[in-house]
Amino acid sequence: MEETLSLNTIQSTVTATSHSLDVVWVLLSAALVMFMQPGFAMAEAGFTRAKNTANILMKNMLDFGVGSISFFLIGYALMFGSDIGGFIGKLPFLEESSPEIDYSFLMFQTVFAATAATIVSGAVAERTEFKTYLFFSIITTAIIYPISGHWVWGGGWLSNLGFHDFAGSSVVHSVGAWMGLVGAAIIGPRIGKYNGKANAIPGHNLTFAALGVFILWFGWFGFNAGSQLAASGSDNTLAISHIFLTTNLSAAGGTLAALAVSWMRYKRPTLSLTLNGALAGLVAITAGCDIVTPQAAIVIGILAGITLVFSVEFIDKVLRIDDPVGAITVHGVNGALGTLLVGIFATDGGLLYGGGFKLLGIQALGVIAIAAWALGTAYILFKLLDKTIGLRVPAIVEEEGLDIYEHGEKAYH
Amino acid sequence: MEETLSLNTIQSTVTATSHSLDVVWVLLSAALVMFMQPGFAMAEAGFTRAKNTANILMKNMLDFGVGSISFFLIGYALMFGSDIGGFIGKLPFLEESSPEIDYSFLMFQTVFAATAATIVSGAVAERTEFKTYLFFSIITTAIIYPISGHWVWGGGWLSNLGFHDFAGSSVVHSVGAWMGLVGAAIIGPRIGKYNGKANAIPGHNLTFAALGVFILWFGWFGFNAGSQLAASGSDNTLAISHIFLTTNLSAAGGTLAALAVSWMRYKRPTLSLTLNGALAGLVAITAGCDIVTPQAAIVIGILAGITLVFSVEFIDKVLRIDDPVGAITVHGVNGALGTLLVGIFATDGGLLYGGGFKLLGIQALGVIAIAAWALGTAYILFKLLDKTIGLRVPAIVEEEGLDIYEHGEKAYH
Amino acid sequence: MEETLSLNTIQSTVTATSHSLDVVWVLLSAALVMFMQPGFAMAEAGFTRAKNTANILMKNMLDFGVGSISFFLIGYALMFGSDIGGFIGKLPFLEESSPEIDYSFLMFQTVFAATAATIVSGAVAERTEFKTYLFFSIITTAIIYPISGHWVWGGGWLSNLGFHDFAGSSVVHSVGAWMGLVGAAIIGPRIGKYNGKANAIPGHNLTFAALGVFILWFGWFGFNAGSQLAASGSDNTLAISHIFLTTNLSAAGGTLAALAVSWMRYKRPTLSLTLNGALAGLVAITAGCDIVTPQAAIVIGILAGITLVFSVEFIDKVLRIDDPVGAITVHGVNGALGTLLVGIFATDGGLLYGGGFKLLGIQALGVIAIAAWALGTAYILFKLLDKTIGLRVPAIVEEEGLDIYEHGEKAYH
Amino acid sequence: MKKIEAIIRKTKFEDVKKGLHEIGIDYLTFWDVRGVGKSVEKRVYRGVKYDTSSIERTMISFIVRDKFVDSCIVSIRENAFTGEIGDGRVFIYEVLDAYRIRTGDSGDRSLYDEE
Amino acid sequence: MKKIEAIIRKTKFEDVKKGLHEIGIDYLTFWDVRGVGKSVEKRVYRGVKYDTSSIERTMISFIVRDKFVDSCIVSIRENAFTGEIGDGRVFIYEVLDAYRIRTGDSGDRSLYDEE
Amino acid sequence: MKKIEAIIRKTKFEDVKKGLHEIGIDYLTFWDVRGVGKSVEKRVYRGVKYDTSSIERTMISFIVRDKFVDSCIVSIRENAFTGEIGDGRVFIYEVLDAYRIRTGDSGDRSLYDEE
Ligand SMILES: Nc1ncnc2c1ncn2[C@@H]1O[C@H](COP(=O)(O)OP(=O)(O)O)[C@@H](O)[C@H]1O
Ligand SMILES: Nc1ncnc2c1ncn2[C@@H]1O[C@H](COP(=O)(O)OP(=O)(O)O)[C@@H](O)[C@H]1O
Ligand SMILES: Nc1ncnc2c1ncn2[C@@H]1O[C@H](COP(=O)(O)OP(=O)(O)O)[C@@H](O)[C@H]1O
Repeated sequence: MEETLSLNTIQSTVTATSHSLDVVWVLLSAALVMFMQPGFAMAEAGFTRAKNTANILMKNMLDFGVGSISFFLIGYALMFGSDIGGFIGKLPFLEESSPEIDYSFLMFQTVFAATAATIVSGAVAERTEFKTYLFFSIITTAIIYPISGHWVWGGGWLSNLGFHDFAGSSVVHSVGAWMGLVGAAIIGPRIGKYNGKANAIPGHNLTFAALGVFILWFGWFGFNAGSQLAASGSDNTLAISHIFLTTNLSAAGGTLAALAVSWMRYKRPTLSLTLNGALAGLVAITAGCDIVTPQAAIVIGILAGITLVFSVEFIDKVLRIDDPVGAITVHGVNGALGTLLVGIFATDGGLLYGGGFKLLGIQALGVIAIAAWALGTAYILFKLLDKTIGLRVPAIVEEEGLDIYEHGEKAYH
Repeated sequence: MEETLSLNTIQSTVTATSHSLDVVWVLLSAALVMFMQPGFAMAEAGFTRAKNTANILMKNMLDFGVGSISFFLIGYALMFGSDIGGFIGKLPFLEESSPEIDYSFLMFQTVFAATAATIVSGAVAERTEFKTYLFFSIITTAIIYPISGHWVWGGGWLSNLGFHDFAGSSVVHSVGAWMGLVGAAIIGPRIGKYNGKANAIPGHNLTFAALGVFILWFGWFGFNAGSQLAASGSDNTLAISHIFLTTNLSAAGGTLAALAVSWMRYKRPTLSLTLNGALAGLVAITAGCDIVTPQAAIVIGILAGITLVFSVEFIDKVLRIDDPVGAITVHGVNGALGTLLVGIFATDGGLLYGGGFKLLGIQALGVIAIAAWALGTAYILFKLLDKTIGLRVPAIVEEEGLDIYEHGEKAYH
Repeated sequence: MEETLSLNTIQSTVTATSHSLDVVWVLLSAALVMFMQPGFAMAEAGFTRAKNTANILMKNMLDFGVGSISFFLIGYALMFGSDIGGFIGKLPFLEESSPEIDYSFLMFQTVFAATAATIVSGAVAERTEFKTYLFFSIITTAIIYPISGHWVWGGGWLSNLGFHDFAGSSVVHSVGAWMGLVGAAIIGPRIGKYNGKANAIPGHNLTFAALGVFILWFGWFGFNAGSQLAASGSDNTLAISHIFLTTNLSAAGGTLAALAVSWMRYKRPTLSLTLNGALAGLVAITAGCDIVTPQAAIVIGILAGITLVFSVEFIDKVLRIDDPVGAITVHGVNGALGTLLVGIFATDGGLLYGGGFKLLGIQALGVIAIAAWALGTAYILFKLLDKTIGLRVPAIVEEEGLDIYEHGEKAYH
Repeated sequence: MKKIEAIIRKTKFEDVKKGLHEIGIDYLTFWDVRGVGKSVEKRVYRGVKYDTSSIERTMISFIVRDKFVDSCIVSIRENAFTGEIGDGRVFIYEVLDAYRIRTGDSGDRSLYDEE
Repeated sequence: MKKIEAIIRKTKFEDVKKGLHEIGIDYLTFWDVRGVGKSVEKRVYRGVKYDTSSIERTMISFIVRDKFVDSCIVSIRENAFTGEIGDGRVFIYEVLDAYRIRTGDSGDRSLYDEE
Repeated sequence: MKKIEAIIRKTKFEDVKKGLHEIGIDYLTFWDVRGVGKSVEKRVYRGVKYDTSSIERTMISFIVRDKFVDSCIVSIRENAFTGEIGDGRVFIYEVLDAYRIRTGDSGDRSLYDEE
């Protein structure tokens, strides 16, 4: 009798402990992903001009502040509430019984939502009206991001098809980047960026930019490995170790490839593109970090690094869309690339592993669907904001700096 | 027989593992809190002038260096040694048998002590004699902080009354800030701060300041959730998840409130106050992060953010105490506010939850007792230092910069 | 029957959970150590001149990018493959059966290898050809570091003797520093460093330098405590708590000692040496952090801090080797010192604990063997690179800045 | 030889440089300055209002042969002009002598390159 | 028209500006410079002593009508004075001509606003 | 009294300073400027080529008694010389008057110390 009892007790302690370990893992990962915010802030501040530094810092700060609250109040339910037609989650007051929420999961998802929003701030930097941006940030974290997120992670239609985007190459990064693309296109280039030819507008502090990229690399371990959402038990343990390794190798591959390509193409090894190369590798591996081999991770990173250099040039010189920090390429193009490459390199279902074209097709469908959603909603939203509160600061403000005119405060004295 | 044996083995393994998880949690939290030191360093350096940067970095470095050793040698025992009359802990050589010390707990408490000391450096920045500050820092971490800490966390009189300050809104933050208040008042304002009216002396690098605030926000997850001191078992797991969420929501609330109020009041959204707003929310939630709902956390953050703006103005323009980084408001006023709000929002015993005024009264008593202790001891200490080694640098040193005269080294070349 | 079954299940769950905790510990530690990369990058950038900032950031970025891949492909096997004659590990294609690799361990070791390489970049900063440095970095992480690493951690001859270098004072830090010593000596001093007397060439941004040191201190908790490679079970739990404490106390001791000595010697408390003092304490405790008492850790830190000041002067003024960031002293001299002090302070086998001179002798042997290996291979490698692609940039490049000429990009605008 | 000193908006620098280049001025030196004038910025730092009556400007300084002076002034005035307060000033000074360090040329000869 | 150039302590700038404002000088341009002079700083960087014989100063430069020159010199000397080594200098130069970019005014007329 | 203004390579500053010191020039003021000239840097930023025809230079400015002018020019030309494009220029101007703020000395007297 006593023995059985204690067996039950032990059993439940064991289960509790292993659950606790999972939660600890998710929470610490959430903290790491939260720390990506200063990573973005430093990278974006470093890649833009000193006269707009307070503005870009402010946007990054507010993305997280606003996102934390709006995702808590609305976004989370839209993303993870009980599924309505594969398209959207139910808001709590529509649910029959108020659902139990796992706060650690909520925290983890909150920092993801903020990441998606933050990506946009880079693409539209140095010319966007601050209060307009605030509205934009609220809508993104409360509605746009959660809905496409629901499709993949909330039990929506894409997940049912078998679409694989483990930690969000598309769900998080591409969504942010495609919105940034629309934003940058509608707002137009910075004054002086294109007069006849494309001009370089160098960032003001590459030390901050490099710090930002290193911080992002660090935080990405939480982003990807945290997405396993568990750590206890040998399956999970193997998975998170695997993810750490693939994440790191792809980032390294992206770094080296961007270095090499930019070196050959522009005669000199440039820091700014090498930094972006690391991020390209990280974004690209995010979708398949759990399901590709370490060797494949290196290849994915290299492909991302190569793509990066050409995509940055293409968007700048051919499309003439002014993206001061390269966000569209890094998060959008490389996010899509990484999502597609899952269809090729996935050890389970990938083209190279005899899975045929099925997974690849589904991945392509997902990439397109998510892009269409992000581009479409962002187009409506930005056009609306343009007609109402206005998107762009006056020329004089842009020329003399957003910091002084919009915020009445300079970053440097 | 064999079975029972193995049952015992399993039992003890289980217990050991779950204890290990607790220790891992405490240690990683300690590392996060330690990382708040560069957060403070960057924030304080960014909010002050370039000519005093080496000095403020030095102080932050030394706070941690000095604090680690003096808290290890003396402070820890005064805080957690066996209780003497509810007022103070016993030093080891007074104990009958030398006590077993849990090093992970000691580490965690060490970084807390250093935090308290560091807060002061911001309030007295840009004019204080370096060697005097060193003495001050030793006394604080060895004696002043541990004693009031004993009252609440070491089994002293306040804890016996039921005073609730979970992670130290008052025990850590207010103590530091009230000492800073006394210091700033006794040392007097920086040259040029008040001539007829209050003048603005803008910080030299808001990118560093923003980085600092982001780092603090990140570290705060360790500060608050680590204070649970355990992670295994479903109670602890729920608690730490809950704390992550309330901590984050309050910070977000503080950010938005400070933004909104400063925007309305000064016509423009200012970065410096928004940054402080995030910290205000974090400080305020620290006392009750375990015991208030997420919704209440947002409210607490908002109240803290609103208070912040007015308190900064009040201290600057009415009291005319020159606090270069806003430490007194952020840590002192908001720490007290947060401690009091526990009496209102605590789901267990709070006014709004039918607990009546009892808890609120105890919280108020605690706030007052701790403030009295910090103000009193700091007054004696600063006056003493003033009469002996001297508190303030000569005018020429202050004007040309503490870096060159006190340290013979400039931060920027 | 059923009971026994469930007992087995429980048993295996328990084992799995405690193993999972170990892996979580190793992975999070690996992330912390990875985060030391920006620590090095910021410290090195801050201690050098603005015109070479992009170059030094690039090197730090590439050290990690290159190191991650070359250690994965070659280095890891040389270090941890089955032992050949106590000297080197077997490459995978030589092994009979392809070995199972624990990815978490591989990740942890990867970030260690990158650390060793990064140390060199500081010593040869501001004058080294970038592409040469890349070659160097590959060879270091693929071959040089893994071989001596094998001797101590891979089951090689030094480990068989009982040489104790817990987390790599010698294996990681000294190896990097001795290679840096050879590099700095062969490449020669920066233009203007020695003309008759030794001249000071102050770093351009001590805020970045201080941030870097704080980050390193933070990451070091992962470096040292992660080297336990396990966290579950009371032995491991005690060990990692112990390591946290000794690591922190030694860093604090180093900080204070460097402050005190530099204050007395140069009349003013200098930030740059105090920052180095913290690192000195950290490097020195790395070898013995698991096996010395907290009190001894303070002493080790103090000895390291004192040594630091004199060693920096000696290398600069007597040896006239130009080491812009003090890497040779911090990592080399203090690494050796820390390794030796294990022979004195180790509670198990140390001179002070009645262990006699045996351990001390073995430690000395290890220090010498590793130094000889690093100095020798680095000499050959640098000489070879010198004769082939060339080590040093032309004078005009050095004078006007490596950023513009080598990378075509400035860090600041 | 005359020295022409122009204090202009930072944002107008590229235009002014290009304008001068078109009329044959290939050499000039410039740096950041701060100007006190009528163009005033109101700011708030941590709740304290302060007007920085000083704003960022670029100082351009170059020495030209006498015959170029008038066209330079016209060119600068055209290219630095916005019509808003704060456009800046141009000042002209006498130069006694000039030397080119690399070639050793002096006087007017030091101001232009061999054709 | 004369150009007045003053090299002063950074910390005295606000006083000097205010002083000049009181006697009617509303426009001036200034920037950070470094001065080599008798005031010398001894410093130690990583164990190496070095004296930077150069210290930070502010350069003020402005052009005034001739009748203001004397009062300006007096005002600057009063407000920049500490009596310690390193107070700095004031230099006066001739100005040939001046133009106001926004209005097109030239000569003395460019130096003051309509009353 | 003459004003000597030299625009030189940043890396040559210490040599020039030492050279001037040897011939008795103890006071000078200098600051960072950017030069537009023939020495051009080609750079690529994120795939976009751009030539910054502007490079960093140091501006040295000091006032000396007439008798020193020639030796100063010689000294600067020797010490700032590399022979590569971009060595810079020296310009000479008239100075009407000079004042030493600390002592109240004026004219030539303000330029040297009591022996
Ligand atoms: N007399 C002067 N001496 C020196 N600098 C001047 C003088 N007048 C104007 N400036 C410079 O020109 C800048 C622009 O002048 P401002 O009065 O603001 O505009 P505007 O010339 O359009 O009236 C000032 O900020 C100042 O730097
Ligand atoms: N002849 C000069 N030419 C240019 N600048 C000078 C000259 N004399 C002094 N200065 C500047 O004035 C500053 C103050 O001079 P200094 O000799 O230190 O003090 P004081 O004028 O009180 O003797 C110097 O640092 C230098 O910048
Ligand atoms: N006429 C001028 N007016 C003002 N600055 C000049 C003038 N000519 C040259 N400079 C400055 O001198 C620097 C060096 O001149 P540059 O033509 O590059 O080399 P060099 O004098 O060897 O031909 C230029 O970058 C510019 O700052």
